[in-house]
Amino acid sequence: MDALLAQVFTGISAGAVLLLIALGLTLTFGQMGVINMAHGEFIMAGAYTAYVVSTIVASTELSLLIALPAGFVIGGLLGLALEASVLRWMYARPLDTLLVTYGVGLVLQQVARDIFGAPAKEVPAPGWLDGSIPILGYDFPLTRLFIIVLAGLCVAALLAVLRFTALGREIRATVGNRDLAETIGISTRRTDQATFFIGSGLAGVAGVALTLLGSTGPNLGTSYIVQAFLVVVVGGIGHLKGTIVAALGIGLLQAFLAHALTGSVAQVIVFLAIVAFLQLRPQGILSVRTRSLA
Amino acid sequence: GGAKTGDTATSESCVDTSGDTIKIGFLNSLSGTMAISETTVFKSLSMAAKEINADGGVLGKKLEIVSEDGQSEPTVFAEKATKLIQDDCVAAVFGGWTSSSRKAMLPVFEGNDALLFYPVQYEGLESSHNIFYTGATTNQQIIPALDFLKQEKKIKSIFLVGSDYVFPRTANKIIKQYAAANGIKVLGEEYQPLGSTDFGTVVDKVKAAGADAVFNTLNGDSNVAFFKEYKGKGLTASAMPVLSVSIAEEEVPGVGVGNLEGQYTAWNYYQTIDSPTNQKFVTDFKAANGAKAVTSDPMEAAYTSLYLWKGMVEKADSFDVEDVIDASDGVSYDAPEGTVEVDGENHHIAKTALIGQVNSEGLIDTVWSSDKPIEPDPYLKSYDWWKN
Amino acid sequence: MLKIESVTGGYGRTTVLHDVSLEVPAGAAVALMGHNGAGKTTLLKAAVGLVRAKSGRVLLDGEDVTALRPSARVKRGLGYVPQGQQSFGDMTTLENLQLVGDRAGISEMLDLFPALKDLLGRRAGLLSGGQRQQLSIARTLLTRPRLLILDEPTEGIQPNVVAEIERVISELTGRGDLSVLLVEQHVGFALRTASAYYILESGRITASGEGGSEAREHVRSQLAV
Amino acid sequence: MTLTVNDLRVEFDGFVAIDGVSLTLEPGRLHFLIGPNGAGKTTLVDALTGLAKGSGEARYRTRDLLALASHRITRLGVGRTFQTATVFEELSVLQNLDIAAGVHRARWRLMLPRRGTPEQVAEVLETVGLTDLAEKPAGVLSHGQKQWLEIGMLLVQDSSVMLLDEPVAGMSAEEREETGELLRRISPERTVVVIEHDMDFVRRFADVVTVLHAGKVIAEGTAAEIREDAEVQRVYLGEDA
Amino acid sequence: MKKLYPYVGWLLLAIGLLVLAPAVLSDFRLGLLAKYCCYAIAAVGIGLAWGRGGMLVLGQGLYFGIGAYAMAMHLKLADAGPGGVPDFMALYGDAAVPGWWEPLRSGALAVVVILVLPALVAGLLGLAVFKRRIKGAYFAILSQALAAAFAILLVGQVKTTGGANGLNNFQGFFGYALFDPANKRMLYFLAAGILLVSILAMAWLYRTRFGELLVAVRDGEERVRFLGTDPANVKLAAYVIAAVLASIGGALFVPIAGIVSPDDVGVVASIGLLAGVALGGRASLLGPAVGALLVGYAETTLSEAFPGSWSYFQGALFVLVILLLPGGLAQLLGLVGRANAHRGDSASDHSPRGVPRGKRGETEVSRSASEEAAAR
Ligand SMILES: Nc1ncnc2c1ncn2[C@@H]1O[C@H](COP(=O)(O)OP(=O)(O)OP(=O)(O)O)[C@@H](O)[C@H]1O
Ligand SMILES: Nc1ncnc2c1ncn2[C@@H]1O[C@H](COP(=O)(O)OP(=O)(O)OP(=O)(O)O)[C@@H](O)[C@H]1O
Ligand SMILES: [Mg+2]
Ligand SMILES: [Mg+2]
Repeated sequence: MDALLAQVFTGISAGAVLLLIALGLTLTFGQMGVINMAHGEFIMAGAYTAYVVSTIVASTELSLLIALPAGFVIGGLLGLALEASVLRWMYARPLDTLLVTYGVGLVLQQVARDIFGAPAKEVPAPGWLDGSIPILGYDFPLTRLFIIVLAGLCVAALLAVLRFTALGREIRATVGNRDLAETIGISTRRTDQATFFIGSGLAGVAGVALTLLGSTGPNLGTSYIVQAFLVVVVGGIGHLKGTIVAALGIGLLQAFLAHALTGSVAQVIVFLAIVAFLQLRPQGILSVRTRSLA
Repeated sequence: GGAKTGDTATSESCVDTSGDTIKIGFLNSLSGTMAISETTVFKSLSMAAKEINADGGVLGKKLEIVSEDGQSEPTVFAEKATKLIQDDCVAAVFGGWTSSSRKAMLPVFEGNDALLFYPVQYEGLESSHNIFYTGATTNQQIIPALDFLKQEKKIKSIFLVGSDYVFPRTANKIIKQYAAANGIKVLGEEYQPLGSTDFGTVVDKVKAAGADAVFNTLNGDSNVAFFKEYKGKGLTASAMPVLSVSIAEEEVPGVGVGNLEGQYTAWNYYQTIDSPTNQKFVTDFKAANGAKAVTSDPMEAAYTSLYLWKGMVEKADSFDVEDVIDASDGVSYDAPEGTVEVDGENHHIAKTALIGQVNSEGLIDTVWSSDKPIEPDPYLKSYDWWKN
Repeated sequence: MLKIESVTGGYGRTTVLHDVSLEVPAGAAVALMGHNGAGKTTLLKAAVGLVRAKSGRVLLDGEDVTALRPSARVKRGLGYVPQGQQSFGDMTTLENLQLVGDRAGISEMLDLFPALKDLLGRRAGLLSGGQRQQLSIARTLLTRPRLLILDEPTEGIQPNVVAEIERVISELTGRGDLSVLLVEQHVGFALRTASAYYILESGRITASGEGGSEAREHVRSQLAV
Repeated sequence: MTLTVNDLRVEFDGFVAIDGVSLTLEPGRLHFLIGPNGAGKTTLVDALTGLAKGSGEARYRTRDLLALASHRITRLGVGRTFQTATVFEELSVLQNLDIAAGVHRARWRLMLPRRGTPEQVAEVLETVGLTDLAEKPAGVLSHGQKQWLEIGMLLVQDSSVMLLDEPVAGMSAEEREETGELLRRISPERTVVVIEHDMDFVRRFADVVTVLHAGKVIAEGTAAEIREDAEVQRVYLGEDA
Repeated sequence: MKKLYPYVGWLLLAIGLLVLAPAVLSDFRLGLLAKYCCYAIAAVGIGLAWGRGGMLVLGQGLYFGIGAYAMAMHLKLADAGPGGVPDFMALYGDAAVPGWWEPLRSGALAVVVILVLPALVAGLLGLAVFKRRIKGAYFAILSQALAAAFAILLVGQVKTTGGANGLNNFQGFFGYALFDPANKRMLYFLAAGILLVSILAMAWLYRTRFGELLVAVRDGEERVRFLGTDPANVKLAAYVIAAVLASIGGALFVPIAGIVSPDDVGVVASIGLLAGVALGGRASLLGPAVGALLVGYAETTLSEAFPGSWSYFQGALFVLVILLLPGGLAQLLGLVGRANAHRGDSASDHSPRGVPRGKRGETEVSRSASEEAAAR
């Protein structure tokens, strides 16, 4: 029983992590169609931000709370820079962005290596996240609990922005048909920048959160990027709710399999399961029909 | 139509010994996942080279370093090794870290009859004519560690956690046979993909199993995730100690002193060793790489390897690979870890096993040591419980 | 209101417009006619800013907007209904309207295009051609433009709605608070709504004149092949 | 060959776009399909060409089109054009037509290169007046030119059933005239169905007119009859028509 | 003249590879060039699937790996001799050859596997994916995931695939000793020859109606249905060909590089294969091959010149080429218009959401179209 419970909890927290890393992609990839391989490096940047903050701010208790917004800004600015310098020229050919951003990712990794050195850095977790609390007789690490909550907040915030500001609509309009959007008075440039700032900012936040679980090194991003995209794809590109479901689903699946089999076999099966899943729902969990050809 | 299989290799070495310098190659991963560890090895190698050049070089020839990046990929290691040997004509190559990098280079060095010095503890069961292993083999690290757990910790059960590649699997194969022979129960054996950072399930299992100790052969980043999860789930060094064989001084900060304090490691060298040679080694290294820099076993082994090669060459009074190999037996060096001696048979070196415990500054204190240097026994011939 | 001064332009290396000049006086409706491929759409795009003018100027209310992005021009009171029933296919009809209009404006438009009322919740991509065209016009009118640029607005729209659109445009222009530049194959519609017309042949203005019935013949003769 | 549609229904999650339409489309006459925006005209064509799922039956040459995949339907000889012209933007006009002509080639011929311009393609180029644009990528065509190309692609396919969705939209009066004449010329040995809103055009060329409204057939007959139909005037033509 | 253009290029390439290179390069360098040729063969396939077919094949490492491992397993068994057990299995495994290895003892069968297995896998996968109309980003991410899964799987099977170590230490290649430089040269000519042949094959394919149809599918997949062709089959054919070429490249890679490891088949490796194609010009005939050769060369020389920091250059390469030269070097030479370059996206339904093509950045797309027209 409690073995099962353990798997459910681990699954959920794993799902929360996936959600956190994929959330930004639902904007930049899901909404704008940019296959941003540097997303992983934005996450890494967030993690390093947390590290830098922890070295500046004396109190470990506070540094995390300061790091979160800081990470958002850093990630956002990186995204903004990327958009303004490269991506803005490439909206007509979304698939190409994959290679460009992959290149950017490589550079960012090396930059991190040169600035912070190859060895991983440690970001001390605040005292109030030490230990665990028992839930139904299973002690749940506070760090993981924190991440679940954080993921929840980010989703809520994002939903709020998309729903209650014009931005949400303008993003979709801009992506849907740039020229048309321009001709009804939407400044597509600003929309693109805003979208990318938020999307990349969320990556930064994810990075900060990840320091609670893993190491902070130049390769931090690469280990997450593939999964992150899978989550978005399974969720149905451009559908936030789908992404949430997908993240949790994959998290749980992973947890249960990992319990039964070795980690690597579990991962393989998860991948294959996803491929199989897309057979059933080629457009992801939430799919939309269009009448248009092509 | 070239040679058919079965004919024997006949490759001409192109090493140039005419000048007043002699080329040697350093081959470490300066990029990719393994850069984390291997850059430090590169630094200590460079330091050794500087020192040697400072007092006259080898056989009066200054060392000229050719450095290549292994990029953490076996295939690249093989390519670069070939380049160093065939294109740069180096007299010997120093480097490699992962088993895969070594396995990838092995045929290259044998095929070209060249020299490799490999500085990292590994899974044993190997001894190549063209490779010198200056890190520990299993009977100098794994087995002493088990002895320690059995004799000092009096453990009755153990849980095995490792990354999913050759070293952990071979190590655990040995551990399981040792355990069987010594009445220790193995309560679990878990492998995670290299670089995996998701240890929720694994730690749940560890906790559920409730073994007396955990034997950890995880590699690199995975350790960080593992220990954070371990602490998060309320497991402690006192209640359920973890003995790690791949966490050295430079990894400790990354994992976090807080997460590691009190946990055990098994090596043949620690920065805290207090001997004049080591103090010099440490101070020189800090001088060269900043006060924050730490020294660790693989770095020391690499540093030592360069001096051992120097010793062999001078004993042979030649840079020729075969001469050097012939002269290798018995060559010894007063290393930071203590005096080491080359075994001409299996090309490993005798080392003293040290069990350490992570202290509050993130350094590692020796808590137990084999009374004398242990003769290398890569194939565990001398252990009757071992059957491959 | 709109002044196009000897604009030359096109797409990439192909020049479509050759030294075209045209004026839409405030409160006037001007029709632009020509064969397929003559360059009508291109000219409109140049006026809107979707096609860059290689030379020449585009003036809105006397202000030179040649360098401005379309969105900037729209903010200065320009409204554009492109050819080909374009809309934001992934968004519902309502969302399409909300992009530019407030509640009041939207309900106003729905009275003008009642067909849209039952379609508010449906994704525009799923609308029928004519429905999409109506949506497109409604969306543009919502921006309350002072200059309305229409590219074959009646295409694919059922006759009685066409009549309705015609009525609205004449009314707005009549009130003098709207100027119109209209591309229309439907000569009758064009001349009834427009007070002046230009004829474009392979990128050049070949004729122009006042609207009205006698114009019809002139236009026909001009366009006849 | 006659195409008989029997009690066709098309439903999109809840919304009924085609609500029990029965039609007999015979060769040899120009059949027009008119009706208010959203009446279901395009959907009807979509259903007949496998683009929209429909229930009921559409018999053609002993086959039920509703059960076939789009490309099979085409190979059966039922071709269509699209309301918003869709052509292969980066292939030349010639290539566009040549590919359309592919229906008549054996599969293995795909492995051979195209030599020059197949004569039926050349003819069609003339017919639709795109000869001198033949080498241009279709993407650069103007709206009307694309419409022509669409028709051309249908012509080279030489389908025995042609469903044209507002083919003359965006064409000038003269061009409409030509298109009409063209349709007249090809209709005798074919079943030609044209969707159109331009009543002048309908009056000029329609042999039979079917009026669709809210997914139902509300009238059928000659253009003149239709014009007098009160219902049609109310929902479609408007009083002044 | 224009029609001949590519063939002139091919001739130059042939002379360079078969005459010049062997004359001027050291054994070691020639060995490297042979390795690049293997990548180039895979690249040629990618050119077809991605450049012409618009399928961004992010997971070609999978097929490269199938070929490579099949060959490696055969070489291992051949070294071990009849009934023998490969060295690493004796070491880590249960000293017994698993059943699914056995068929590869026979050289003939090994070759068959190398050619047929990827075709089967690609065929089944493609059938499933294309019939279900999975395209664009979905397809790209999916194929990438498969490559990732494949690599992880290999790493996990230490006993039967050597795990992270991969397979290496081969003595012979179909009876020829691999340490012998003469034989290595022979291998080089084999690789270069196959590369040149596969390019010729592409030249033919591009001129056939299939080649045109493929582009049509890319530009308007759904539209093609109404011209009487099921686009899925067209894409499938292209995808399978690409897979087989990748597999051949992988198979040759093994004796040449003397090793294959999961790193050579994973996500990074797969993207690496794309790099050359992008550089050379994905839609052009020679572009992918030449690009792959150049990238390989650049990678080696840069990493030798600046150990540790060559990833700066690799990154920069991706960014600059894709950004400034969507058509790759071929574009510089005016072999293809920018339009061709765009085609990569065109087919892929242009955006995850399937926005009608041409509308997103219409002027953008069509402009390029016109430029191509001008280029003709
Ligand atoms: N994106 C483009 N790139 C290159 N040339 C183009 C492009 N769009 C149109 N053209 C060319 O410019 C000329 C004029 O096109 P335009 O669309 O302005 O014609 P039009 O007058 O609007 O025709 P229609 O009445 O059919 O809409 C045509 O010959 C067309 O081939
Ligand atoms: N996939 C779909 N999902 C939901 N509703 C749809 C879908 N396709 C069409 N509709 C609706 O079905 C009705 C019929 O559409 P259709 O395109 O057939 O009309 P039409 O007669 O062609 O109109 P028009 O003359 O404007 O082209 C419209 O109300 C349209 O919104
Ligand atoms: Mg036009
Ligand atoms: Mg319609």
